[in-house]
Amino acid sequence: MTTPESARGPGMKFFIAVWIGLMCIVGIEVSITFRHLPPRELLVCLLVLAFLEAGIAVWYFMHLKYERAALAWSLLPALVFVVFMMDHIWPDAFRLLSMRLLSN
Amino acid sequence: MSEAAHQHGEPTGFIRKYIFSVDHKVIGLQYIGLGIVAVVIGMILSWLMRLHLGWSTLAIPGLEKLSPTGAPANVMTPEYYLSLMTMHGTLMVFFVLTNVPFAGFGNYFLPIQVGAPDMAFPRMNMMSFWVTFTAFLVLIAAFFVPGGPPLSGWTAYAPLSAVGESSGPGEGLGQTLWGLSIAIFCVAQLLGALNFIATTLDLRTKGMSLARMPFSTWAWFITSVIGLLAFAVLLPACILLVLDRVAGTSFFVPGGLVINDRMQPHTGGSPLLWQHLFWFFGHPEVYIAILPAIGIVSHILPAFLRKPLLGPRVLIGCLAAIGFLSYMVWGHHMFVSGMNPFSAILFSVPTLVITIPATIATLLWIGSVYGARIRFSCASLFCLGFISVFISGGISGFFLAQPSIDTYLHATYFVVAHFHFVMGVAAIFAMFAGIYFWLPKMVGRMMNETLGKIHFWLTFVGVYCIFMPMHYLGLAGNVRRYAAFTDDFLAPLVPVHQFITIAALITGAAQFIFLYNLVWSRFRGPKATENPWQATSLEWSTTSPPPFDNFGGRQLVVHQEPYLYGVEGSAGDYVMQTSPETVEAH
Amino acid sequence: MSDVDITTGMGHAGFMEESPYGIPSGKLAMWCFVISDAVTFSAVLFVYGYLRIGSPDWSTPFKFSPTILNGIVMTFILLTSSLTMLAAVEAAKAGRKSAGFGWLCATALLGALFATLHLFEWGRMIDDGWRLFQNPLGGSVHFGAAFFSITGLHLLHVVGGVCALAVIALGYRRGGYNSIDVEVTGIYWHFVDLVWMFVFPLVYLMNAQ
Amino acid sequence: MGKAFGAVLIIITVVSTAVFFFHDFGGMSLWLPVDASEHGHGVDHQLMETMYGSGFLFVLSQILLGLFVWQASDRPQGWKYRIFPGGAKPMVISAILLVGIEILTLSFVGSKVWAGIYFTSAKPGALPIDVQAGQFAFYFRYAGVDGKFGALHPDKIDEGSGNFFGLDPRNDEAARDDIVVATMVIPVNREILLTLHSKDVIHSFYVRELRLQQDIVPGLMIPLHFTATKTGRYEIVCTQLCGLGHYQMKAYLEVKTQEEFDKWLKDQEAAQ
Repeated sequence: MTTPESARGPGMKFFIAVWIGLMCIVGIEVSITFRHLPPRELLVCLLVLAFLEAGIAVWYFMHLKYERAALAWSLLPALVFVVFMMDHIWPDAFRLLSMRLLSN
Repeated sequence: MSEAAHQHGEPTGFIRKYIFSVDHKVIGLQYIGLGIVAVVIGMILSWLMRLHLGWSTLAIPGLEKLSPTGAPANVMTPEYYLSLMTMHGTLMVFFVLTNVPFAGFGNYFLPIQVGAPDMAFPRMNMMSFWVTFTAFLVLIAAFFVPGGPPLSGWTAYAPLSAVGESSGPGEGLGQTLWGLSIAIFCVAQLLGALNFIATTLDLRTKGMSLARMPFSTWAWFITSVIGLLAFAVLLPACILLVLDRVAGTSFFVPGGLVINDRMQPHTGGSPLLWQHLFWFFGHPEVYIAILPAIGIVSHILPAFLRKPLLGPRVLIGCLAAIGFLSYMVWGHHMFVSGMNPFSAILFSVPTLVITIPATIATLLWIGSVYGARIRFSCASLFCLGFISVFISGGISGFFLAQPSIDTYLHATYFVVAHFHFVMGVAAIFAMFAGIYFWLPKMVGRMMNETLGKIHFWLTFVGVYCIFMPMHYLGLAGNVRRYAAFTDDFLAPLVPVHQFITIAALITGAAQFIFLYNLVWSRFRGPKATENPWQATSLEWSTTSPPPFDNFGGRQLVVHQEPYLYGVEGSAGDYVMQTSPETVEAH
Repeated sequence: MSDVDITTGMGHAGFMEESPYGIPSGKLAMWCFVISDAVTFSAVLFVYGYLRIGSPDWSTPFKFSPTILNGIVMTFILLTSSLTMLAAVEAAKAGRKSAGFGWLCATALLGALFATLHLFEWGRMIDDGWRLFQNPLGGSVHFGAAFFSITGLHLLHVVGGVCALAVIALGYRRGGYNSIDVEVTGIYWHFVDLVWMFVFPLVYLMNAQ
Repeated sequence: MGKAFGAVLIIITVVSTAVFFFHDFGGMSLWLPVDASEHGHGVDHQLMETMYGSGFLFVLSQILLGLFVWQASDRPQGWKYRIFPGGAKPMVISAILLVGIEILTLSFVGSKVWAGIYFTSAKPGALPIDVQAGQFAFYFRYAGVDGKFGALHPDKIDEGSGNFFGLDPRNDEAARDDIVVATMVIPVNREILLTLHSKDVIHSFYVRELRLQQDIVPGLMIPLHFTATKTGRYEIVCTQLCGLGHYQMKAYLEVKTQEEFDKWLKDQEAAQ
């Protein structure tokens, strides 16, 4: 029993290229870590790279690219939306800094 | 990985057939049965609580046997009151409101309504139930451990729930069991949600396009999507809570706490973090309870109005909108929690916006009742009752959605009235409607209508007597979760509580009429025909009860919209979904 | 009817409505699980972020050698295991059974190697005095809690994945599982890899000295 | 059956609404107590607006439902059903318009009221009072003559010797003259700035007459400011589940005139 639609992958050569690309991103991540940026800038850089990496993994490794577009359009917005809503906890995290009981 | 539905034949042994069954119908009944056990326990707990609230020194015979420490000389202690309250909330929210309308009816009827022989993953389905059952046992075990059940409420706010026994009896092993039970429950719900989604999308029979799915199927589908994302947050939250309790971490516990004159070892955590995680799940959970109820009522109502509902697409859109918005509003539980006050506005606006789809749905129901010739039966009465209590409960949401009013009404009986009406009673009414409507299909016997109508009237008037006065108490500032009302301003309100208690006792007793009716009808009720209500959806195109593979080897083909009532059909004033005849528009 | 695998969404066009995504149910369920699990991991990472923002005395103890270096090796192993998984899926699709089995075993072995290295890492940290509730450097105790719970949750997924891979590999060779099952397992395995792509920068690199 | 349902529903609606109107029953008031704070009228106003708006919707929808069910009960066999005039469209439009306008106004006005209480900070002359909540009592601290609060040391908290806040008067000069009392006494018409903290679990500070509620979260110092406008004695109760004694956890708030307050404060300082 074969699935014709997901059968048309690009072949291993392409995946090896993607794999090399991902390793390069990991290399970049490590190298900027040791350039001792301020934590906030480092976090932004790392997050951008991590999302890039994850995007590549979802798109090619997990074959989302080779499925119908409807699948990606159903799954990814749901995840993005939920993670976006979770961001509403940050204002309270930052308040901790100024409102902590002094004795802690 | 992929499990073939129905490669396996019909099992013959008792255990494979009724206990570890992979048949979605048996599993659905198991969920409903578990829900009935939980609801009976939960209701008895609420009786005990109500008695204590009305007469706080009352001796309740036999209570000492249940808990010698919780009720010495049969008089409930304040801490035991809180324990019962916690267990009442947890049982009702998780094991009744989530289990019955969603997992119970959903399991039984979702595959049938889309014309499938079983769920997409029958073995995983069986696992979901037994994991749920395990969660139930773990929770009930809390009654029998030293210290008794936890007393921190179904919301288990840290640090009360996280620091262990020193903060109160029941906060020992009982609270740990609570955390474990809920974590296990999350796993079961996640598995169940996967199954529902795959079944709805993949196993629809020929002609059952998404647009032709009944409201109930839509509601179960949308609910499973909500559950998939919401329980995924509660699961790690409960695990972290248990870690705080048993492994010494401090996720939710700040430093410098002195409890019972003892310095706590924790440092640096945040109690608000637990509330955020809990309510991130908790608010969608409210819709996990109520959306299937809305779906069930919308499914049953047309069969008794003998006309289709107004704007079916709009109604489904409302369900989806409510599901979507449910993730944007969890902070309205936390207006006065010490959350950043700017966030309050951010959460308040979408909360108020939810009233728009909810109002549209309500108006659609009311508008559908207009101009109908209603067939009054227990099922339709409970549907109409549902609309009424849904309005009553929804209206108070206007108040609680606004932080400026919530600052007065938060944690009062106004809130208790609100969520009991809109989530508890409304969903319970839908369950009753579902049982009166579907029991003929599930067991092949009709229920007794006279007993059912007595049950309806007592329940309908009863819930208003119980919960309407709570609004007034809330406006008077009556604080919830109090074991007794000793404050100067609360003492004069006790007569109202006594009235509520009496109403609760009577209403609760009326439920035994229902249980009797259920058991009696199961064995002695008149035999049900294939389609006793002259309804149109696929579950009425098979025998009552349906055979193992639902349709006896037939592969149904769907030709019609789901609710063709009040038309000229070959069978009468309705056209079945499977009927190939052409129907003229009304 | 009864001998057709109706969950694959194929081979019964005459009986069923087509799935909107045109994929087998198992794959759809796996995708849904992945999304749900991603939310779980996000929640834990958000907890980590929340506590870290709220703790001015956060420790950043990781040196390039050995911890970060070890992390790089682990990342390399996990990424490579994704590649072997892809090879297994390609082989299974082409019907090359023994090759598929071999690649699956390779993936499982790499996963096991990753878990072993990770446990060594844990052992080293525990030797240094790190606990769920204890920070040997005197900074915020949340470091240990966050580190062990996040990596622990991930490790649990890796171990579960290795077990699943082993079961699938054996079943595939015997014929109990088909190429779709291999592909579905692949989605899970790549997801475990994907989570690591966040864990490595956020938990390791952000805590480098 | 339909007539019965309609009638019962309408009776329920009328009775429920009537109780809101006639909320005084022989000394038992089922309504908000007198408002004794500066911001309270905003809250009350908002509540009344909501009461009228949503009360209208409540009565309208319940009575319509009851009416339609009543009508539906004695229709002849073979009745051809009628569709609501206009179908679903008027429903959707009226819901969006009616509810939309209501929630728009409510959230605009309500946000202002909320912002007035919680977005602002206390004016410089406000009287600072420190509140420590614990299982199951509130304690209040005034800065004393020096106008400074002593530092808090949780490890020094000792209920037995009356050190509820964990002060260290031996080493901490600012702590020596701090006044710690179990009843909160404040002057009328002067802004009060509370700093709320808890020594164990979450509690909540709730005074009905002040229209104020704020959780007291352990580990946080939460500011809360208000001005009382009526003298009197009010109850402060805990509204966040805090353990077995939750229902008993309370304190009194005494709002006095400025002169009475000054005298009270002097007496307290002398007793220190």
